[in-house]
Amino acid sequence: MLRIECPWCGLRNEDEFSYGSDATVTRPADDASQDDWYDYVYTRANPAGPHTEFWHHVGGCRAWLKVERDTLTHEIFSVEPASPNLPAPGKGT
Amino acid sequence: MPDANTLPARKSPLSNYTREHIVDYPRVRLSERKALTAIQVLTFNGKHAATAEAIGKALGIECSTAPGTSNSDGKTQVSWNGPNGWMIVANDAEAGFAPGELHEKIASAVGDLGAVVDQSHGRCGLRLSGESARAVMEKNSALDLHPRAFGPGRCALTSVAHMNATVVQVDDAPTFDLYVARSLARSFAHALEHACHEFERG
Amino acid sequence: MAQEFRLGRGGQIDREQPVSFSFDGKSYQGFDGDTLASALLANGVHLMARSFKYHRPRGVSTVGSEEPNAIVELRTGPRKEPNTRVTTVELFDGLVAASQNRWPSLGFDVMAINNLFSPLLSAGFYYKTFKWPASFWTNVYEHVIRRAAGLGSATTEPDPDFYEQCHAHCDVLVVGAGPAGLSAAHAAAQSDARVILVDEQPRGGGSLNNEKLEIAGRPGSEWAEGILANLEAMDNVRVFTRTTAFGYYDHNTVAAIERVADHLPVPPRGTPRQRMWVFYPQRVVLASGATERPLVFGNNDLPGIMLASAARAYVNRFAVRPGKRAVIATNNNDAYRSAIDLHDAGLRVVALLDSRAEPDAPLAEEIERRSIPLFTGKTIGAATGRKHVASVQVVSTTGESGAQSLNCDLIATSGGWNPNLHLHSQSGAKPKYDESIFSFVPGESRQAEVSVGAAGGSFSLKACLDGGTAAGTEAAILCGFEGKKVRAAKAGDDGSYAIEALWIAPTPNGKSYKQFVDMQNDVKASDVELANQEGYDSVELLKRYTTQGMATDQGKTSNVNALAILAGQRGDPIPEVGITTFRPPYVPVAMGVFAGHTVGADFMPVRRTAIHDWNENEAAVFIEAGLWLRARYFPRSPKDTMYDCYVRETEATRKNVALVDVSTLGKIDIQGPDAPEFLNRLYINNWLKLPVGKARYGVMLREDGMVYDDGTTSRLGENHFFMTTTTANAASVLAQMEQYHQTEWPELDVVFCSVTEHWTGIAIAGPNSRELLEQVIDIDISNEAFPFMAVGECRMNDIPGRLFRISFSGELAYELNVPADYGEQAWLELLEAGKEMNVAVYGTEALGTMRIEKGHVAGSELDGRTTAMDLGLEAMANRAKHFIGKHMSERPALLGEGRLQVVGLKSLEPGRNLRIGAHLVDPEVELDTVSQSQGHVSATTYSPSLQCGIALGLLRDGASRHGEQLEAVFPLDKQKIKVEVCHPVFIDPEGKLVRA
Amino acid sequence: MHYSAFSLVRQALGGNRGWTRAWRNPEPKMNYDVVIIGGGGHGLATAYYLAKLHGITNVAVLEKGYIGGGNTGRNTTIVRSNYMLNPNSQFYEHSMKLWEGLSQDLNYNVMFSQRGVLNLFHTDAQRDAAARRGNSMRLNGVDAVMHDLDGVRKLMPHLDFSKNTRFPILGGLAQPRGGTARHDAVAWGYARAADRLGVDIIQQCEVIGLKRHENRVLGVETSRGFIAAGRIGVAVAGNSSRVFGMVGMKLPIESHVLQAYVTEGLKPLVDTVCTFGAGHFYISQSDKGGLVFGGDIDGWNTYAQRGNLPTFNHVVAGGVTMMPCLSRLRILRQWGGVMDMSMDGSPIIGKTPIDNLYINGGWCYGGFKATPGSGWVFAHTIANDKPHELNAEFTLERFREGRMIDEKGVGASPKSH
Ligand SMILES: Cc1cc2nc3c(=O)[nH]c(=O)nc-3n(C[C@H](O)[C@H](O)[C@H](O)COP(=O)(O)OP(=O)(O)OC[C@H]3O[C@@H](n4cnc5c(N)ncnc54)[C@H](O)[C@@H]3O)c2cc1C
Ligand SMILES: NC(=O)c1ccc[n+]([C@@H]2O[C@H](COP(=O)([O-])OP(=O)(O)OC[C@H]3O[C@@H](n4cnc5c(N)ncnc54)[C@H](O)[C@@H]3O)[C@@H](O)[C@H]2O)c1
Ligand SMILES: Cc1cc2nc3c(=O)[nH]c(=O)nc-3n(C[C@H](O)[C@H](O)[C@H](O)COP(=O)(O)O)c2cc1C
Ligand SMILES: [Zn+2]
Repeated sequence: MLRIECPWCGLRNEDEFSYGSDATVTRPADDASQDDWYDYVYTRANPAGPHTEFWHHVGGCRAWLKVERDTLTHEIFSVEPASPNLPAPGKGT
Repeated sequence: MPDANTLPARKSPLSNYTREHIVDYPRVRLSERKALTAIQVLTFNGKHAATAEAIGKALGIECSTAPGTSNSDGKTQVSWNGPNGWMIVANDAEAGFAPGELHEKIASAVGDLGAVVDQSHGRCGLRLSGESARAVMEKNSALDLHPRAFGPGRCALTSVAHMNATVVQVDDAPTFDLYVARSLARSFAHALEHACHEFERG
Repeated sequence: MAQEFRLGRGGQIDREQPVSFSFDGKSYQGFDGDTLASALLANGVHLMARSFKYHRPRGVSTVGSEEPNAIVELRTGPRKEPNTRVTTVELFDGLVAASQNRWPSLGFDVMAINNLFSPLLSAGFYYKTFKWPASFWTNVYEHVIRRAAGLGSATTEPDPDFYEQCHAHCDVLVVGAGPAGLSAAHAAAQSDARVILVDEQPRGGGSLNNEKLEIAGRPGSEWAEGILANLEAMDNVRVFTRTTAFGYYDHNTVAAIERVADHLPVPPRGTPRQRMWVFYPQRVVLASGATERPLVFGNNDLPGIMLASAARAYVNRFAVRPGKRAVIATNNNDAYRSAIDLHDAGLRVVALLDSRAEPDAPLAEEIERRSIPLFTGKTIGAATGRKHVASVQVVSTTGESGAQSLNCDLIATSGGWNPNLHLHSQSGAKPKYDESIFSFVPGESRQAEVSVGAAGGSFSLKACLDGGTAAGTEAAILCGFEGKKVRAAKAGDDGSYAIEALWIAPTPNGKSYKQFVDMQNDVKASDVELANQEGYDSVELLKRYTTQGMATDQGKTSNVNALAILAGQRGDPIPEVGITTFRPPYVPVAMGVFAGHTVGADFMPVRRTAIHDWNENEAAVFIEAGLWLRARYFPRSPKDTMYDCYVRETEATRKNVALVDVSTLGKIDIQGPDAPEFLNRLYINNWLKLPVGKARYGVMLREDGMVYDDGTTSRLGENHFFMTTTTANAASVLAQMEQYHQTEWPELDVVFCSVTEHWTGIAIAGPNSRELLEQVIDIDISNEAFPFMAVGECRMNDIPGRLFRISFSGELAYELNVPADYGEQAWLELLEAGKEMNVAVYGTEALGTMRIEKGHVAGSELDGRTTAMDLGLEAMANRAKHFIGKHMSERPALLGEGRLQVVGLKSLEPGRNLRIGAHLVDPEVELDTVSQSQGHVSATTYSPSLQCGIALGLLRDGASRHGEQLEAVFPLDKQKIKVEVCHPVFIDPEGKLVRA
Repeated sequence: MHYSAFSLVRQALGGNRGWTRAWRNPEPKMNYDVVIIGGGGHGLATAYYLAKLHGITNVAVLEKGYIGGGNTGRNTTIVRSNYMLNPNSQFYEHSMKLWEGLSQDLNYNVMFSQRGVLNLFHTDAQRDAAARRGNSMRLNGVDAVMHDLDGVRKLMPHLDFSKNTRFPILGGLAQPRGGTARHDAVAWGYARAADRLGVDIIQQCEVIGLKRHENRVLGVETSRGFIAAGRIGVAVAGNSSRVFGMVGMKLPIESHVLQAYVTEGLKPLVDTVCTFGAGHFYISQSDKGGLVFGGDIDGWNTYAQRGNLPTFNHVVAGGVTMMPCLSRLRILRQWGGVMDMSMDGSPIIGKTPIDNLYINGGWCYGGFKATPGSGWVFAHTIANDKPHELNAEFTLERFREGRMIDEKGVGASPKSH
């Protein structure tokens, strides 16, 4: 059972989250080439080891999280909000 | 603001349970809290603290930006409801609000700091209480509800009986208020009721 | 005579509580505290089962969940449990058990004939034959093999009991309540940590219940009871007995199964039979003990042959005499205890065979004092006997021939001890080989766990108590508590272990015997040799070729022996050969436990609209839409078919006015200064200039350019929008909006949330819908004041709501949203208001009919493979702006020829309707000949308006093929029907009606 | 040595001392005409067909562990060709035909058992989808039968047919020629047959690098040294991204875990392969008597060959709901395999942008049934440096061009296929 430490909700079970996608691919600009868009939508590094990915706390606070996780051991190194504009946990802005 | 005496009566999602309590055992009790007003607030970029303050002032109840906290004056509950918002819940009659009054109050306090959305008819409120309440929750939720980890004034958005729900601890009895989507109310109540059976004979 | 083999005194049984039970139809008596195994032995029953392949007679050989041999069918009828270990079954009154995998009877099993053909049935024999003729495999050979294989037979009835899944958090989880585990739990608890202690046995104490060991000057089991009493009294401790931790999963979660009611005839009302616990500890202390392994010699599978520790456990714990004349064979000190305990209990120990040249002096004295014949450098070469061991052939380990024979009815052997590494290994750690105990021990921890006691490879009682205590305190400290000094309980040193390897015994006079390694799967030492000889020479290949370790016991007593024998064959050191992977569950676990209570009717929750009860009372027929139940059609009389209903409901709508419940549509409230820009990126069409008080139809793509979802979105205020989505995608659309907002465009100042649940949606459709509404709505809804796509706040009688002038049916229509607690009321008031006009209601079937007539694409056309162009929606797209999916939708193959495009289809055969799933082919193709389908029928109905069968379909290059005649074929039912391809909009193409 | 009932008897009389190795255990040579990376069913089958049909026998199969230890050795062994889209339907049907003669062809009993595959449906929408699929199967010459409730009852008498279960069964789409096979035997049979034609099967030999000059591969760096190769075929399933990463290529593939489970051995209970339509669950019974079942992938990238609890629970809940009498049967073992999930759920078999380097991957959870066909077309592709018409559409380039082969229609989301 993966347990992901949501910055807002704390440690929660895997089944409260849904996996999003590889968080290292960056969405190209509107005027980028078709090749860039192809890479963004279709190709993945798919590393065996540390992997940065998006998870959605859909069964909880509904925040999207950027999670750094090892795909060999499943160890989680870091979890942070995907959005810089959501109020940081604890202090409101 | 619609006025009380013309509004039709509200038909709650669990109106099919005719008993006063869904479960009424020596050490655990489960009941629906009908006709609640539930106002969701979502704050715009950079307006979080300001909104919290405004709501706090308007209601005279602390509106905390600390995740997983819930404050109440015994009638109106102001619960953290995600990174940029709260859910404010009251039973108008108990809290002495005219229909729509709470909504108005919050809307005018929040102004354009955020969005104020009426969820009153979209949420079903249940109250689970008694010595065995934790044991019942243990069967349906992975939250750590041990006094060392949770308690009155705490709330959580989590999955209960495989359905998205909000859990608010009200007191040390312990008493938990549970909120779930209206359309799921019967399945939700059914799951909790089932989990209570073991404690029928105390 | 009853319980002939019960000892006069002692044991943890309650002689005041006789319990009667039956095995293979014969009834017996045992005592409360017995297992089925001990009770059968007490009655002199040793033959309990037949083996998997050779159907050899088998009896009980262990006292625990590692039992390979004695497995039976427990209980009867819907509660029957095949393959149940007699050693783990607590006796209860009326228990019924039966032997399995034998015919006609346990005593006389014809399949035992296999025994004679065993050379033919060597490892993997089935790979080498049964190939001709090909057709024979499934129908003949396999048929026979299948009936022969398998063990017990399952019930075919539903389970009358229920199961549940629970969660519990703690600081320290201790697995195993033997001396090590009790000490650990005690120490951790003293430091105020929240402790959970689990043990699979009905009572704590572990091996102390089986041994005559003393702790703190009293019998170990009494000491254990004392500690347990203390623990149970502390409110920071939870003790679970009858609870087996079966899986160590990621992020330090441990799953366990609690046998809540298996020791009772049936579970008490409201109580589950078993429950799964998921534990969330900070630290785990594994004190799961060790499992003894048998010696490997000829006929070592006969009833009457058991582990040395088992033999003394039956004597000490159950006061049962497993035999009268015992031969004990060992390669270590531990089995000396068995000789002593058996002797002291009054059994005749015929001989103690120690394969080692030099026995441990003090122990040897003990043996001598009891004048038990001790033979060193000797072991058992083979046993003899038919259904029970009758004698042994003693051989010298140095292998020189000449064997001496001894009569006996009990053989107790110890080949050494294997620490229980299962959970440690499941946690991701790699066990390592320890030369000093000739077994594998825990390796470096990968998760927050530590193994102590025998599980950690330290076999002395003192080490278990000390190690457990230290580990408990340490665990508490690691959880952030200040460790409280706790003194470990004192125990006399129970001597050393001093094992010397003996993996396989020399056979007497070089004769060949069946030397079993894996008893349950009938894998012999010779099978291991054969596998190696044929190149299946790694542990994993060996396992799969011979099936060693793959039976219900997962090789708990056989794995190490097997790999050691393989190592011998290969001439490699054991660590190089390695060990197969430990997998959950540690013991087999009933499927019901994993399913929990979400089965049958409760498999998934049900979503109901506010009008559900009314629909039900109207005898509506429902249809599943995701988790929702939607009214599909409304029979007016029992003989009404679906066809009658949807035709009637459609006509009522087209000619007059009717209501439909559309509450299930997804509804999302969107607010903020950047809301318009956000929508503009989400949808392919324009949103910046939508006026307040207006709705607009929108289409969304996936990033790969395929159409994702559609719906109308309204502008309620400058910065306030209200979006509707399809019922199916409601949740995923919201999730996707949140993803783009939070991961891609956080700078956009906009918020949104689902309000699906708050609103009940009612569509009022038909030429007379305005006339009906005008009676109840407080706003001017004339065409001028409230034109097509207008949106406004309103009151319906006393109910506050929102009115939308939108239409899915293609008729003049409105959609009214009211708060859900008023939903049913609003519905009733509308029906009341429409009574004179005799307003009708309709369900999803008529809804579908009308959307097809109107050519609205929906789920069956939005199948994830179609682009906006394929669906004729491209004209909406504004490719000058940016929107999700824009670029990938411009890939060459998606713009080129050969795409499936939406078309209308008309049946050219009066009275015959099209069928969904039919394929579109050129006329006159022979059915069942390979041919390229040109497309398929996606949605069909009889059209009351056109008075013929119509459909929507996806046809290759369909947009340019209107007027063509094709055939819609349905080979599954050998049907074909002529169709004409046409424009998908069948009625009112200019959309006059909706604007009327 | 030829296997037959006769050889079995003769050896038995000789105390089974005469059996020889099923395949040699050779030291790797300096160089090979073709090196196949991956000793699973696909790699071994490719080597076999290269030698048998294309006369290329100087071939090595390099396996980092033991042969068949990958997904071939951990799959639920369902063999079927019941696809909807033409390229899939035709490719898998070709594979099915090879299965039908495989034991004889290999002189090794792979226990291919055509006990039928039944897909249940529970809603009209599902029935419609099944009809569309069944009809296109029939149009492609594949056997398909639509069953009503009674038809289903005959095949699987112990399902929950009641109306008060959450998603009552309406019927099922069956492929009678579908079934199961003995997974390990497939690897071993191909290995033995390939070995007899001269192929070197080299276990415990991990490829750790690809040597390349300009746009051409020259050989492989392995844990046992460098091995030169004229052509290199990669058939490493869940590890595809790792191997192609060695030449700096990113693939339209993600690695996800799929779990499988087996119960204690039982007398015959489940006679056909059956899949639940209202949840993720499919089941069959092995010849040893264990009920082998599986469900959905866990849904997040991983290279660990083990699964987790939530999926486990969900899968079994589906199983007990479909077939209530499973409730008291005990699960013996849970394991997992690393799935090469492609971006459209269909395989990628063909050339790569790099000369002499060929890809065979993206099999998702459906590649066991493909084993013979996959080896057959991959051998053809490597031998002729161009795809066979059966795999012509399964190119790496199809995503760039917009020619996806997306049975489920869920798009570029590997976790959803
Ligand atoms: C649980 C589960 C259930 C499944 N159920 C089914 C089913 O019912 N029906 C079906 O058709 N399919 C099923 N599949 C899918 C099927 O098993 C696979 O698609 C198929 O077996 C793939 O075969 P393969 O030879 O390509 O890969 P594998 O059998 O995985 O072989 C690849 C080999 O390459 C080796 N390798 C990897 N990297 C290297 C390297 N660098 N150097 C050397 N060797 C390397 C690996 O060790 C492995 O042995 C299932 C899969 C799983 C995991
Ligand atoms: N001298 C020897 O050769 C030798 C060898 C082995 C053991 N021993 C003796 O055995 C004792 C070992 O004590 P210990 O505490 O380490 O082990 P133990 O065997 O006394 O206790 C282990 C307990 O863990 C339970 N258990 C095992 N796996 C479990 C699981 N997955 N879930 C729940 N419960 C589980 C068992 O039922 C048992 O009660 C000592 O007295 C030691 O002297 C001696
Ligand atoms: C079709 C099939 C049937 C299996 N049957 C059994 C079985 O009867 N007993 C068993 O212990 N394992 C069985 N297994 C599981 C294997 O023991 C093993 O777990 C699997 O091959 C994965 O290998 P690993 O666990 O060593 O990683 C079976 C596996 C498959 C694919
Ligand atoms: Zn959260």
